[in-house]
Amino acid sequence: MQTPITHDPRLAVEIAGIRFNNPVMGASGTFGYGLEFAELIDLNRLGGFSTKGLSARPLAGNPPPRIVETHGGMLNAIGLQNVGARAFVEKKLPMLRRFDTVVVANVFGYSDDDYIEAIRILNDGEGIAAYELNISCPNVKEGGSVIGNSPVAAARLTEKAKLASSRPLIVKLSPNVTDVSLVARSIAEAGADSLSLINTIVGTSIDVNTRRPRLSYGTGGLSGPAIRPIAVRMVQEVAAAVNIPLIGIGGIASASDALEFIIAGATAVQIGTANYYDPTVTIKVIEGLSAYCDQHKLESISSLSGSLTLG
Amino acid sequence: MQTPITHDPRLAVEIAGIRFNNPVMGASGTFGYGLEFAELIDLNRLGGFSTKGLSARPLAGNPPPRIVETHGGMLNAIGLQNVGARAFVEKKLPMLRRFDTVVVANVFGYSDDDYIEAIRILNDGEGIAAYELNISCPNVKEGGSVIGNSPVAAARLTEKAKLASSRPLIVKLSPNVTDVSLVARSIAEAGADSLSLINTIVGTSIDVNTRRPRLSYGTGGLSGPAIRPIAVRMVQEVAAAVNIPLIGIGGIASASDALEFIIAGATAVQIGTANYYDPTVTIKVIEGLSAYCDQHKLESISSLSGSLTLG
Amino acid sequence: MIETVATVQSNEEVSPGYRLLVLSFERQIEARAGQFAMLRPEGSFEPLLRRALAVYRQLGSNQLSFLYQVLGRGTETLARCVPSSKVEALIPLGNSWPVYPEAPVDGPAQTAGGQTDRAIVVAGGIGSASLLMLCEQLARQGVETEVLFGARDEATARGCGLEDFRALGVSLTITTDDGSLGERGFVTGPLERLLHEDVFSQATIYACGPWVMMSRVAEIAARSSVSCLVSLEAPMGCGFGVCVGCVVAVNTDGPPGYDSYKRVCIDGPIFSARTIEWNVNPMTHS
Amino acid sequence: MIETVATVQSNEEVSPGYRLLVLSFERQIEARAGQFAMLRPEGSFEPLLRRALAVYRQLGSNQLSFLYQVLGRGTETLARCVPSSKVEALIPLGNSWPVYPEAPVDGPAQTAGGQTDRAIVVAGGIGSASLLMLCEQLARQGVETEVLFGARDEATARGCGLEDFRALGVSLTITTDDGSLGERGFVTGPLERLLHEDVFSQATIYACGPWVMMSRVAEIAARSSVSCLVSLEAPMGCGFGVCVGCVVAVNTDGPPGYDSYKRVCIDGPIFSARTIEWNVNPMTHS
Ligand SMILES: Cc1cc2nc3c(=O)[nH]c(=O)nc-3n(C[C@H](O)[C@H](O)[C@H](O)COP(=O)(O)OP(=O)(O)OC[C@H]3O[C@@H](n4cnc5c(N)ncnc54)[C@H](O)[C@@H]3O)c2cc1C
Ligand SMILES: Cc1cc2nc3c(=O)[nH]c(=O)nc-3n(C[C@H](O)[C@H](O)[C@H](O)COP(=O)(O)OP(=O)(O)OC[C@H]3O[C@@H](n4cnc5c(N)ncnc54)[C@H](O)[C@@H]3O)c2cc1C
Ligand SMILES: Cc1cc2nc3c(=O)[nH]c(=O)nc-3n(C[C@H](O)[C@H](O)[C@H](O)COP(=O)(O)O)c2cc1C
Ligand SMILES: Cc1cc2nc3c(=O)[nH]c(=O)nc-3n(C[C@H](O)[C@H](O)[C@H](O)COP(=O)(O)O)c2cc1C
Ligand code: FES
Ligand code: FES
Repeated sequence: MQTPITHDPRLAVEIAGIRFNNPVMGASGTFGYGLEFAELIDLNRLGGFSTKGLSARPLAGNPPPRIVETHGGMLNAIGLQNVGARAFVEKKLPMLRRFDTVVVANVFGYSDDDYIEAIRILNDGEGIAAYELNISCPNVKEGGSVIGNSPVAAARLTEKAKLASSRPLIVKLSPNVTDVSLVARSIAEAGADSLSLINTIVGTSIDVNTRRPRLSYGTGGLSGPAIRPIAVRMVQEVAAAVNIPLIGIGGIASASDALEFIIAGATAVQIGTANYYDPTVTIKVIEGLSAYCDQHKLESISSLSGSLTLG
Repeated sequence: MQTPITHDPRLAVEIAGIRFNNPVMGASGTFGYGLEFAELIDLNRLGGFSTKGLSARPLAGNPPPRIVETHGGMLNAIGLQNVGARAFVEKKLPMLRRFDTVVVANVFGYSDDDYIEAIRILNDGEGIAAYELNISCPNVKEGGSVIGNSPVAAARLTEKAKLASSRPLIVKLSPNVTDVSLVARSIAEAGADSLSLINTIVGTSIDVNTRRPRLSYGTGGLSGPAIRPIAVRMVQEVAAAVNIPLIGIGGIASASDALEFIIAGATAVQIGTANYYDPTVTIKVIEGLSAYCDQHKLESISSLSGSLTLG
Repeated sequence: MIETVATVQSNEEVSPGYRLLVLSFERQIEARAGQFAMLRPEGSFEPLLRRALAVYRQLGSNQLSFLYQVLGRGTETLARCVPSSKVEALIPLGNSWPVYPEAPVDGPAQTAGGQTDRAIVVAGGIGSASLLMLCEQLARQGVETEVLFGARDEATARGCGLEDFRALGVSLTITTDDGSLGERGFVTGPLERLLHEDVFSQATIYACGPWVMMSRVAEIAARSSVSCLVSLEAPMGCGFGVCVGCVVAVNTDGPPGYDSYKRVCIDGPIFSARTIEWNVNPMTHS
Repeated sequence: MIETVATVQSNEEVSPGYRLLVLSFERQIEARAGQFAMLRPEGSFEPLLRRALAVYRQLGSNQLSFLYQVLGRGTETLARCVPSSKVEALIPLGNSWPVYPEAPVDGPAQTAGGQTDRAIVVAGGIGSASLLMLCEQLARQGVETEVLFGARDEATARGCGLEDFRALGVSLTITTDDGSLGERGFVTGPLERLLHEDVFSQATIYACGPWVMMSRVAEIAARSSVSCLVSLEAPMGCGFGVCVGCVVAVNTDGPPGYDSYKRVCIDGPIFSARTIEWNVNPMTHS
């Protein structure tokens, strides 16, 4: 093991009994299986990360083009290409156990049973702290309607997942709804231990010369700093509707951005798209949070959580 | 009158019997009452514009700060400060009549009756081509729920407005809904002549040093290029759900951006935030559309409307 | 007001965090003291909105300079503009400092028949950027002028153009918060001393600086019933009156209505201090 | 792979729309022929994502050059970088051209016992940018090399580094679409002529250029059962394997599964032409 590094005790946070050295995590789909970043940052310094979405069986994902840049963000339609839950447990997890960082397995499926099957496989994996349920997926057994867009479907899946899971359950909210706090409340009542929000916002980009969408799938998920104001507002709304801990996600690229989410009500944050163009951003944000604590004479970052003063 | 300018006939479009010299308009709240731009562009070259939102009585608007910049956009909580329908008809309209551009009066209220009262006042105004109903407003008589977020409330208001109005009625959709095509369909069935979309997306920005929102109102409306991929996707969805003409709005800053909306299904477009930082953008986009017609040997821009090829 | 593209002549650092941007225009720009421009490097994609900078000085007919503090993303991108690069400018904007005996902006509290013959120019930090041309004009019109120049410390004072104000040869009192230059404390100290001297009873105060400083100056002016003009700062979306975002609350006798708020960009930036509703939380970044 | 900040030495236009960026690094960078970097001007807020540029040439241990076409917003911002400004670089990335007798990337179709002793380098437009170091290496290892250099017209050819390829002193055939330089037509013409000569039966083709060109070259190579390597282009979100956006379809025997797609950034950019699924609509901007 490398020489043990010292963590700033003021940054420690806890979610559903899981202790994080700091509130900064890598977001699912932007941190691979963690190992890809080992060359760039000291994974032991990271609060934690959420794996690429894992399904019961490995998936090929969508045909390219899968990504296109927009102003302040990007659209993606990766189609959840992943090694599958089994290969993650057998090939990736052993190497990840060497690091002192919280590993959250992001799980998805195209029907309730898919999710449960994947969770069962992951239950065998040693070193997974929690599951993060990506419910922004279409349910092919119910006409492809997005589970996360309906409070009923989301609550039903949460209940089943909670039963099947041997670990705390984080449910990741879709932002593509009229009232995110409605969906949040029904999921919290169904037994979720924590909520992470937001996932990407559905968008499209058209090549005006070929008159075709730039993504082969047609639409994609919008992410990056462009969506941050929407994500912060949704964290604020959900914080007022539930009292389980929240993980804020959406366009974070600096310590100040992360603090907006914490002040709005989040306990921890996930950084996604910014990892692509600023591969050490997670470490910079951790250092920025320590500097903020110095500047504001703050004993613990969690005292800031939900400290937004209105009016 | 200035020397008559020649319009590119290929750009002429028609909505609800109203003939536009070209599909490029200024969006409500970003073009004032039109006259403010007379020093910067030749208003006769503009397809048209939608006025600042007009209410039955003049309004003070929200206390400052009212705007804050975000990555690729801005948040605003102006609070609809406006001279009121009466003053617009008596003081602004006479001067606007000198220009050969389509004047659309944007109307809003805080209850159905408010809207109707404003429309009645505007009916006296000569030179208004149509009304654009901003239904992204809270209905104070129904607990402040946003009219545009509910298909029922939106349809009810549309019906009353259609009855009260002596002119074609454009209803402007709120993007803050799970399924925008649902609201669109109910409004179209209630008699709207055209739909314009999208209005701003609710967001917030927090000053992490004062732990207060940067806008005095707390949340604001997000606009600018950052939201364009969401707006284009919504135009595409609504185009598939209704067959009344659409006006595409949301982060347009170039001819290519405008073409994305037209290809997705819009007949005309409105440019908003870009007018602030590129005051002659409307004219550049009109010229860009002509260049596109040259490049693609296109007879008329309207043949492009909804020409998106999928798969 | 025109929309044009200017060429960067120079963009030198005056002191750490403060720079002087010199732009040359294709044609003559008639900018009066106190007016401003909305600037944005050509071809810059972000930040999106233009930034408001006062015209600091007219250097020949087609050249103007802008003194600015590098604060956030917009001034950062301006700071990276190199000579011969281009800057988009919407210029000149807003009203200008009314210098007597020309017509007053909305009539200062002049005593009957008394003509203002003295000027007290109060500069707080980078607020100095909109006051240099005023001082030049006051000197040209032979108005007896006292300049009170406040800054955080010596380096900031230099960054805010102290040398240019010194070169005017008018009476200059400097204050710094930490006393590293001139008097320790704020400009309000020397201002109150001046207003005790009768000779200043007809003076006009011209103030530009942080909101808190200007509200204190307005209070002092009202107490001594001396007319006072302020140049306000506000977040600006457009700079030419259409976004309605840059408003400031003004005292209106009637109930709150359309005219309870005035736009700093077109109704200002210069206002008579009496008309401003000062006891609101400061809306600017300072 | 390291994340570092480089300093711009020069950023000259080679011909309209084409520039040569020379960056100096604080320490030695071991970049092999065909590898690339993800670049972004320091402090640039937009566009957000870095841009992939091949290492064109090693100029001394701490200096590398990049030859690029100014196409969209990212290369536009790179084009505006002035000497002494900084550029963030993630470098070196991807695999490199396998040059025999070193180990092959995944084994070209070598005939039994036969060693490839000849190389045909096929450059299409700015694809030349990832082939210069290869030609230098082939020359150093005494491999008999033919360069086929295709471009739209004479000016584009210059912009794509024709002079540097000429300076290598290897056999060079130039084609331009409009015949303004060398042969009129595409590089595939001279390629087919070469492959008729027996001496090239054991050759290896190294191709980089627009997707359509590479797919034609792959077809020709397969017909003549000559081994062929291609360096592919794809929209890149990260450049180091985590966004899973830069994929290309590869031929797998089994049903479509996890490995039907390979990431150009870490599994490539150089692939054996046989493994690529060519009949898909081109996903790159060209
Ligand atoms: C009429 C007028 C004339 C002026 N003249 C001058 C002049 O001559 N010289 C001069 O120096 N200034 C002048 N100003 C002030 C100048 O316009 C502002 O300082 C400038 O607009 C600030 O822009 P910026 O890009 O530097 O900072 P911004 O990026 O706009 O931010 C300003 C401050 O707020 C913070 N901030 C803003 N938005 C956010 C956000 N979303 N998230 C986090 N932090 C944020 C930044 O960190 C920074 O501290 C003038 C203003 C007006 C209205
Ligand atoms: C491994 C590798 C190595 C490479 N090496 C080189 C090299 O050495 N030299 C070189 O010149 N290139 C090289 N390329 C290609 C280079 O990376 C691309 O040309 C570059 O990324 C394009 O970026 P850009 O900012 O110029 O254009 P972008 O802004 O990315 O756009 C590219 C094109 O697509 C259009 N476009 C893209 N997105 C949109 C949108 N949302 N709306 C409208 N239009 C859009 C643009 O108009 C433009 O025509 C390499 C690529 C790879 C993968
Ligand atoms: C390329 C890409 C792939 C993603 N894959 C997943 C995924 O597999 N599961 C998931 O829950 N979220 C996924 N996300 C969403 C991110 O985790 C995050 O919620 C979203 O991008 C917003 O955060 P950001 O703006 O910081 O990126 C993905 C995002 C991107 C850009
Ligand atoms: C400062 C500001 C004020 C606005 N006022 C109104 C309004 O009064 N009525 C309305 O329907 N839309 C209003 N809008 C919304 C715009 O018309 C437009 O729908 C939205 O900004 C998205 O377009 P854009 O990204 O091009 O700005 C306003 C937008 C801004 C930025
Ligand atoms: S800055 Fe837009 S109205 Fe004043
Ligand atoms: S560019 Fe992100 S995985 Fe290849």
